[in-house]
Amino acid sequence: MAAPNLQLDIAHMLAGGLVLASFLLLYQNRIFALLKVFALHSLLLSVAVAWQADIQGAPHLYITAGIAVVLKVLIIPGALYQMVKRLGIHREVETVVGIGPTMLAGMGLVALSIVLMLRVTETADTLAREDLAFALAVILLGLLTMVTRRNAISQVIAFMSIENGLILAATGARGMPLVVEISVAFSVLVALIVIGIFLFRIRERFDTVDMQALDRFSGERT
Amino acid sequence: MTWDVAVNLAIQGGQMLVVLLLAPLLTGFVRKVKARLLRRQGPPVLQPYRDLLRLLRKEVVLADSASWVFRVAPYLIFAATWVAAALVPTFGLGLTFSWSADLIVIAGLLGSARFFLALAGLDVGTSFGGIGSSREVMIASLAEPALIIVVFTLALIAGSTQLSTIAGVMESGAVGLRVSLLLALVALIIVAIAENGRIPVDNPATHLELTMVHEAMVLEYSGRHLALIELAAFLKLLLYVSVIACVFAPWGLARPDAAPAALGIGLGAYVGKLAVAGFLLALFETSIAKMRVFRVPVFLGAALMLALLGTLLMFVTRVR
Amino acid sequence: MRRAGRTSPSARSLALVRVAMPALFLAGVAGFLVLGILGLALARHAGGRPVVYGASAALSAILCLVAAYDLIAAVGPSHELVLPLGLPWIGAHFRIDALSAAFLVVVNLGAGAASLFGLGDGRHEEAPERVLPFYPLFLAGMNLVVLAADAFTFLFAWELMSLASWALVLAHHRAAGNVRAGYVYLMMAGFGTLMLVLAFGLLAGHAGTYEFGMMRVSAPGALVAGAVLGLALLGAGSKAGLVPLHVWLPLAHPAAPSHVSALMSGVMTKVAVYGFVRIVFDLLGPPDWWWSMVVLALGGITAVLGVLYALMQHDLKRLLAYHTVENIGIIFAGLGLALAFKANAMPAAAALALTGALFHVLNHMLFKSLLFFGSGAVLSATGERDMERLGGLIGAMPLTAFAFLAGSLAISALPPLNGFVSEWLIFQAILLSPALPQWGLKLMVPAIGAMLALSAALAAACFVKAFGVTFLGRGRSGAAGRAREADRFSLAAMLALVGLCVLCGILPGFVIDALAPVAQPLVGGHMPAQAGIQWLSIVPVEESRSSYNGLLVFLFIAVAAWLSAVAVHRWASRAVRRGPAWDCGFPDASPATEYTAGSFAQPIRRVFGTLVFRARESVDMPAPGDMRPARFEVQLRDLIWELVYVPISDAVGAIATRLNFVQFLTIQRYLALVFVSLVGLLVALAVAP
Amino acid sequence: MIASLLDPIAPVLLIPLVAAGVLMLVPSYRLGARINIAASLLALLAALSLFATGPSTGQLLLVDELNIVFIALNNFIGFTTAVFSASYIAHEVETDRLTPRLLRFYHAMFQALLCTMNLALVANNIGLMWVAVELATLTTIMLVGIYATEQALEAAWKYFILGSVGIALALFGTILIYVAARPVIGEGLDAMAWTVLITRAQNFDPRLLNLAFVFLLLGYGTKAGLTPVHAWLPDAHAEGPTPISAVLSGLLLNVALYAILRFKMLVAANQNAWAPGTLMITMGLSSLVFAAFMLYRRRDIKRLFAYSSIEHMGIATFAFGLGGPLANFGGLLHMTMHSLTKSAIFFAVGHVAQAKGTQRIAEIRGLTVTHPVLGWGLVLGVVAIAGLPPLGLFMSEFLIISTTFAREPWLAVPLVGGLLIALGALILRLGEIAFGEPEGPSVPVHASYVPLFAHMALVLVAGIYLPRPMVAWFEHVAGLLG
Repeated sequence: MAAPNLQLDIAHMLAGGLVLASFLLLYQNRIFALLKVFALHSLLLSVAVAWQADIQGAPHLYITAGIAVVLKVLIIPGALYQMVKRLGIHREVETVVGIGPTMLAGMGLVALSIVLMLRVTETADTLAREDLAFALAVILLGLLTMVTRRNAISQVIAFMSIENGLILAATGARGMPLVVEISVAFSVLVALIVIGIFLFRIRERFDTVDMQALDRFSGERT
Repeated sequence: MTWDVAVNLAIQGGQMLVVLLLAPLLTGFVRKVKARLLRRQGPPVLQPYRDLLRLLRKEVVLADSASWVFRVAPYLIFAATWVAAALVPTFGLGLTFSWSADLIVIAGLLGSARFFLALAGLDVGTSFGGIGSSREVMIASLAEPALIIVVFTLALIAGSTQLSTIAGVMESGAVGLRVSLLLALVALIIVAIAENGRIPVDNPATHLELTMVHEAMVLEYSGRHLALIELAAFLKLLLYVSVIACVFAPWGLARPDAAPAALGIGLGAYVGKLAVAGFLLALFETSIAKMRVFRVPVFLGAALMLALLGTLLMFVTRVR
Repeated sequence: MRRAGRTSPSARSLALVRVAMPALFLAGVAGFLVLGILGLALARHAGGRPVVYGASAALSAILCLVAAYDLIAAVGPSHELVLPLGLPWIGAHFRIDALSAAFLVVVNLGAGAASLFGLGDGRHEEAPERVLPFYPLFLAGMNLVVLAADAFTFLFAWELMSLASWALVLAHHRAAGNVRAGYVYLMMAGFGTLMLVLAFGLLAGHAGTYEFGMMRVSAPGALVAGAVLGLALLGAGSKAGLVPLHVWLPLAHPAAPSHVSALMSGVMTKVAVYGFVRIVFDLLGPPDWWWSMVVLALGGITAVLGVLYALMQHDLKRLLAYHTVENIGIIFAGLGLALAFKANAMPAAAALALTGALFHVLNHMLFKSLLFFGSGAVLSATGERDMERLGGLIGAMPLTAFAFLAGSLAISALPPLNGFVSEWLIFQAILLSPALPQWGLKLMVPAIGAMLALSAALAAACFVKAFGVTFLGRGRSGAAGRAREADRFSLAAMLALVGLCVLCGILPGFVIDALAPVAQPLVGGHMPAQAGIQWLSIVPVEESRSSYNGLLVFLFIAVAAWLSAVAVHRWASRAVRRGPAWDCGFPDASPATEYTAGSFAQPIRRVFGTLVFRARESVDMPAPGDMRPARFEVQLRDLIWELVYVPISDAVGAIATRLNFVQFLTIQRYLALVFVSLVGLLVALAVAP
Repeated sequence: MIASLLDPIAPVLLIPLVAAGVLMLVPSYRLGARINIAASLLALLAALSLFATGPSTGQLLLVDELNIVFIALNNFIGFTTAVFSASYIAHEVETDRLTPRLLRFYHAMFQALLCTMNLALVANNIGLMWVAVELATLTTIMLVGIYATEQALEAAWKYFILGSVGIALALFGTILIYVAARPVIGEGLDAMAWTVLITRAQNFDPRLLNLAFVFLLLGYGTKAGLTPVHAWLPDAHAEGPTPISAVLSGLLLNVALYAILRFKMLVAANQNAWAPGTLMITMGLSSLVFAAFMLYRRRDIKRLFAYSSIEHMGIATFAFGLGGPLANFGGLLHMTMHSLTKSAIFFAVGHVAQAKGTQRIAEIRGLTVTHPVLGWGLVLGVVAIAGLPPLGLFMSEFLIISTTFAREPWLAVPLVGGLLIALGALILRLGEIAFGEPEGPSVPVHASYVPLFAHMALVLVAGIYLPRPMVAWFEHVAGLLG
């Protein structure tokens, strides 16, 4: 057994924290809390990315971290917060499945992603493989959150937590060209625009952002 | 050479005349025997000839709605039946034109005649004609397969569908007694009864509307047309008797190159066979009641089954 | 017969012919395509009909003559013409051998007659713009199928033919039921094509050798060959109308314009037979004996069921369509026999059976086209296809009636017409079956013989009905009374076919000889040459066994009829008096008392219907004094439709309905779908070794 | 960057990009439509010029045998759709379904979409390709929602959520590929370049490749509309403007499938990885069979054909999954022919919906009577899409089916079954729509039939005769695909 590697341990801790935050997202059923947890999620991501920047000696990752902080910790949660307030959306988020089973499923997903990644990436270096395992866990948990939420805003938040997982994976993959970071940031940006347009339009049309109202109009119902 | 041809042609012509002349006699004989069996006096044996002659002299009353089919049909029916009858060996084998048609063709010719008869039944557009036609084709549709299977059995034994050849093989005695033959005989008799509209399938003597088949079809015919159709019916009966006789009782048939004496023997034997067959037919008809029309399929189905059974048993007995 | 071994000028010119032959026919096909475009351009123009039909008739006649020359002069297999079309690395192969030539004769003869009929009858067409463009296309497709020498070109042409005829079926799409007919038709066609694609896929193997030439030399294993046979039966059978794949025929054939019905029934089903023969006899290699059991059984069942269905119909064209099913059954029975003999190395017998089947192909084309023309003429004259509303047309349409009568006699297999000859040949082949070593076949073939005989007898019954009810008796409706004789082109087409029916019936030897080079390569033998036999008889195997002389039988009947007529008129009364029908003394019966198609079929329905159709009759007889009319109802059920197609359609419908919920899920559910499939795959990865 | 501007590939990207910018500023929708057509035509010419310049490989951009025909196809259909769009849009303005302001946005987005799709096709970098596909998705989301009806918004939202998730999965897969490549190739752009990846793929960690392929297949498969991740597709097709439906079915699905193909080649190049074929076969067949059944209960004509797109994407995916020269050839041909045919069908359907004022199948009857040209055009299109000759899809289906049956007979059963079921549904609806007694209101349409019949003519010609160079290309690529 090699000597404990503090750098790696911290990286793992941050990534693990991200997974934990994902669990919190999965668990939250009130929308403001959800927003706050998401901000925390993004903050953890930024720190993780910054830490990677440090240990990989890749300064451009600081930019990524910065973008994440500005956008995902401040602007997006803030904007959504305002929007929720203005639109007067129900504070309670209805979940489709009960919390208990959801958490159990989340545990299963984390286990699955760890098993997969550890089995799969034997040749890759430790950092990459464990980061990837956590990133996969975050993605799967995000998906699970999306599946279990009805509210459009909580879906968007869950989706952005998936993107956080992706960023984590991308940064873990050492030396991945900037292309990916830009694209991640860019996608977040565009997503925000889309959400803005959509949520307002949806709200305009339907007086709600509860997806059940929307589903009534899914194709060929009428 | 030419002499041979002339003789053969003469024999063929003789055959045509013989069947034409003997056919009414056979019917008259059957009628007479039937009457005697019923302890009636009965009409003279020659009565059918008189009937025919009288009919020929009478004028034809044509229904207004009758078309040319109605007028042409009797001649075609008569011609087809006559040709078929002329191709069946009666008193001698080796008819000049026997090779132009085998047993299947003979069945086909009878089918052609029936086709026109059934059409004639429909032509005037009366309900009775329709009854007769529809029943006739129903009966034929069952009788024909049975006949074909009988032919099949015979062809299996003789290796040919030519009646002359079959008769020759049968007469040679190489065949022996076979259960298949017995079954085929029974089937053929049933077919013959059905095809000729005899009791129990049809009653040639009745005009009771709901039971008649053949008579219903010819209801609208009169005069010379009726005469031809009647004659065709006589010929058909004779034909079936001849077929049965030449296949199952080929004794006395004159060989192709036989002396005139043999021909005479053959003719005598033939008349004898006709008499026996006529007697048996009359006996059978008097001892049985006519069945309902819709029992007929069962009767004919039995023929079909027997014929098939005969064929299958043929295979069994062939394996030594 | 061609003499080999010396390069005489004629041999050299023959070689030239062999090169030119495919190109010639392709030029013909191109001509049809041009006509199709012309038809599109002239669709609404008055000149469109004469141009398209006239040119089609001329072109078909030329092609027919060329094909006949190819066959009779025994030109032999042509050179393979390869065009850079179709599958790119293979190209489009075209080749004419004796089999193709024979079918080209059939196709173009039928096409010529149909074009001639269309030339006249087409003037009654209310939607020429839906017929003229597709008609030449249909002809082109049928020709191409026969010319094709690789799988892709074959199937391409096959579907082109289906598609063109589908469009023609939909020409009268506004009439009730025709859209459905088109649907069922195209579905069955699509099914058949897919089956053939599979069959060719098996024949081509891994490497994808789609040329017929390559398939011919490769010998598939027993299992594969069996599968190809099954697929060919499904594929070609669905086009030809083998039971239970026949369901589209009685729907689609009546829906099309009459001359197209004639083509579809008379010619297109033959192209399907060609496909079957090509695959099974030519490409597939030596057969197994059990194949013949399958083909025979299907053929026999098809023949009997086809005619039974026909008997129950009162729509004239539908009745004819069901008869096509019957005749296809007869043809397949013949082909099955040929397979049995071929599998047991009995080339003479196999040639006899195959020749019988192919002869029947020609015959059926002749008389079925003729009958459809007749029904078309009746339809044009009266606007009716329902026999229950017809009757007595023989007065107004004597020539049509005569032609229909001749066709009826021919299809009923009555001597001395052509239908009898081919069935007689098949019977002769059946009679050779005892020599087969397999017990299964020994026992089965006689039963098939019985079925064929049954179907022939029932066919006669059915055509007594069809002709009798339509043309004889008295008119059952006003429409029947207003009928006029068909125009001269239609009549010319019909009478020409009558002539051919008679010719093929009384001089069958020529046809048999012409078919000899067809049988030779397919079964390794051919029937004895008939040309030299005295009196133009035909002899299937040897003279002592059986022989038939249609000419003499025809002459005998003619002479006997003539003699009797002369004699009767000379020596007996000639007097004729017209009067009302006697009818056992019932006076003044109205036409309503006539026997109808339904009542005519009643005895046969009683015999077979309860079993085959689950027929139920119900009589509602009012009590005396009740003024209600009595009602008699017959219920027939189409068991094949109910047992095969309805369940399939129901199952598809049920699954579609069940699955349809997927269209209406919430976004969560859709996400869940994504999620579940992702997790499923990941789990699979995790547990995989 | 300067060098890449001079690159022959650049025009296909720059022309639409510039056009998008210009169109944003053009107020008149008529002028916009004309500029749209002109720009598409220019892009088409630029794409065709690539044939002249031949393959070229840059660090980011790439033209090789695989994508060159897709680029040409992309811009050709882009051009014809622009032509169709001009006549379609006019009617939409007349009926007040769209405002000129929205049309400005529409035209700009149209060009942006073409640009991003071109980018996805020419990208030599898996990351760049991903970005392009993502952008293409976003632009189409905008376009799908443009009518802003309840249904359109719902469809767009669904498209957005599902598309984003799909694209996220694809990104993860892309990262995994990079992770797999890095130990072999080293860090940097090379580890994301197709041209490099494919040559070194045999040394990658096979298990990582497996995992990556799962994500990529599901991710890009979402874009390609494969079951069970297809759900956005029918509604997005049905509720957006018809030109967009045509582009979606004709182009975007192809682009996504193209991406899958690229990755399939990569994974297949590694002998130790899972054969990617099994997964593709499974998804392809399930798409085919599922979509075939779904066709029966469709009430909306555009949704009907959207499901048919799923079906055909399934067939192509299946063919590529099966592999081998014949199947790959068939698959490529199928993709091409499907693009042409399906966009042609949407051209027809767009006018049909305008003529009848509805997209409900039940209210469209007897089209060949009321609108003969349109009706027969639709008949031709449906006949083609049903895989009947003499049209091009017959050839591809023939190849796929026959080679499947020769190699994997059991797979042919669902394949043929699915095709038959789909044929049944399509012909059933076609019979109702095109034939029979016409019903309901119908207005004459001033349609431009040129795009419709140009496509059908191409499909017809391809069904009969494939030009030598094209065949050589297909064969070459089919060989590459393994």
